[in-house]
Amino acid sequence: MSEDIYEITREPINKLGLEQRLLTGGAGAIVTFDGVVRDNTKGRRVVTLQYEAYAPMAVKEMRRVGEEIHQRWPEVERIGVIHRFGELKISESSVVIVVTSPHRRVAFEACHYAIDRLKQTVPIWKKEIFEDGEEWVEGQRPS
Amino acid sequence: MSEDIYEITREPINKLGLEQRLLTGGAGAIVTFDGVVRDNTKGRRVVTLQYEAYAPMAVKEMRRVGEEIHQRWPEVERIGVIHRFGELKISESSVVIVVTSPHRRVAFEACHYAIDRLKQTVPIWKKEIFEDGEEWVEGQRPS
Amino acid sequence: MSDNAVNITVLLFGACREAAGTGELRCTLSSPATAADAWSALKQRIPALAQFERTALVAVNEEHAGLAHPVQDGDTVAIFPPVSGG
Amino acid sequence: MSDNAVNITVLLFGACREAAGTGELRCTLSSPATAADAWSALKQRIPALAQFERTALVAVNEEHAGLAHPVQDGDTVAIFPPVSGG
Repeated sequence: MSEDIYEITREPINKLGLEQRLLTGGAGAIVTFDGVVRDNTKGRRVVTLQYEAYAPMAVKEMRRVGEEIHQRWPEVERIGVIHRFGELKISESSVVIVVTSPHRRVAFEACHYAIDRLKQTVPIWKKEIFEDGEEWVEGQRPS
Repeated sequence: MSEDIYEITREPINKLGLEQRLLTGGAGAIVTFDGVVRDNTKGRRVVTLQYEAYAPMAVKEMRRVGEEIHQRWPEVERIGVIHRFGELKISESSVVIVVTSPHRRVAFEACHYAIDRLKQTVPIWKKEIFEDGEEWVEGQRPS
Repeated sequence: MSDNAVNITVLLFGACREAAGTGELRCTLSSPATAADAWSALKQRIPALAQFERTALVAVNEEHAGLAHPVQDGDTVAIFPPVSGG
Repeated sequence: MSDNAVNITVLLFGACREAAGTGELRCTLSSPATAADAWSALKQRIPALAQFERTALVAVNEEHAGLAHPVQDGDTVAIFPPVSGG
């Protein structure tokens, strides 16, 4: 699966470019998850989000999630994951995940699985900057 | 839900533009389904796909699917559906569906539901042009 | 045009359009008329459409409809195979 | 440097980095050493990290690891809160 893409970047994510890099003639469905900065958390106004990454390990873990997906859904054609770090404004994309496959169901399932797993295993942390303070978002300790 | 988008077009679909038109500060997840022309059907080489639409009714039915979604998943922020018609080449997009919501699970479920329903109720037909012949794709008669 | 004449526009799509060699025609039925009557008149005029009798769907004025759906003067009746978009 | 010295690089991320006031430091343990030994040494040096003892995760050479995981000379040990990317 050497044509899959796993990247960490400080720059804005080129979503359309990622999709185009992954597109093959055998693909009939492209499902894309785009995580964007929401303007509030439980009603509290968010100003920016700061993302910090353990970059080399994050790329390894993203690749591992991709390997799990290819094993579990052999029909999947390509997977692309780009996670951004640094300071992000409202509506900017923090992570984009693209999955292509011949048919749609597998692409939906695999893409949803990818973001769920990424949030469990990929070493990236975010801090919410509110108008009146800041707070690290608490992740779940794996059980 | 007057900010939702439902369109039928002969032109290539502007996917990124659609997403941008739908993006609001309350969105934290954008899930996009992009149906593209596959280079084969059960191994038989496809040259192009011809899409025919009953355009005014198709837009009505797309809007109806959107209404069902807002009822079923009230958390959904925006829905956008653009279906193309005319002659499409391999890897061109025939339909793009975008769903935004504060959190990801609802966006995945609603987007998947949208394409499943669209394929049941929206009056659009496609014909596969093979190297050695052509064939209308048979839809399922609703039960 | 008699009092009980129901003039309708018939639209055909997909394989139905192709078999008929046209996508649009006018048709006159007697009142009261249903979608089934429109189908009957159409088959008489275009025998090639008979092959779709068991599978085709009907819409009256851009809404999915059953064969018993009433059809009134000025209505648009569309006849087409099960949809296959996406 | 004695024969049984285990020199490691410690990386800290997120709230751990912030509490420690640094993201990277060197540490020397005695062989044989585990991730738990790295944690002990670290807490002694930076008491502010003790608050993370029950929640923090450990990676050795960019792989998630348990506290019993052996640590060897030249290894990189990362300590961080549960991940919260996405």
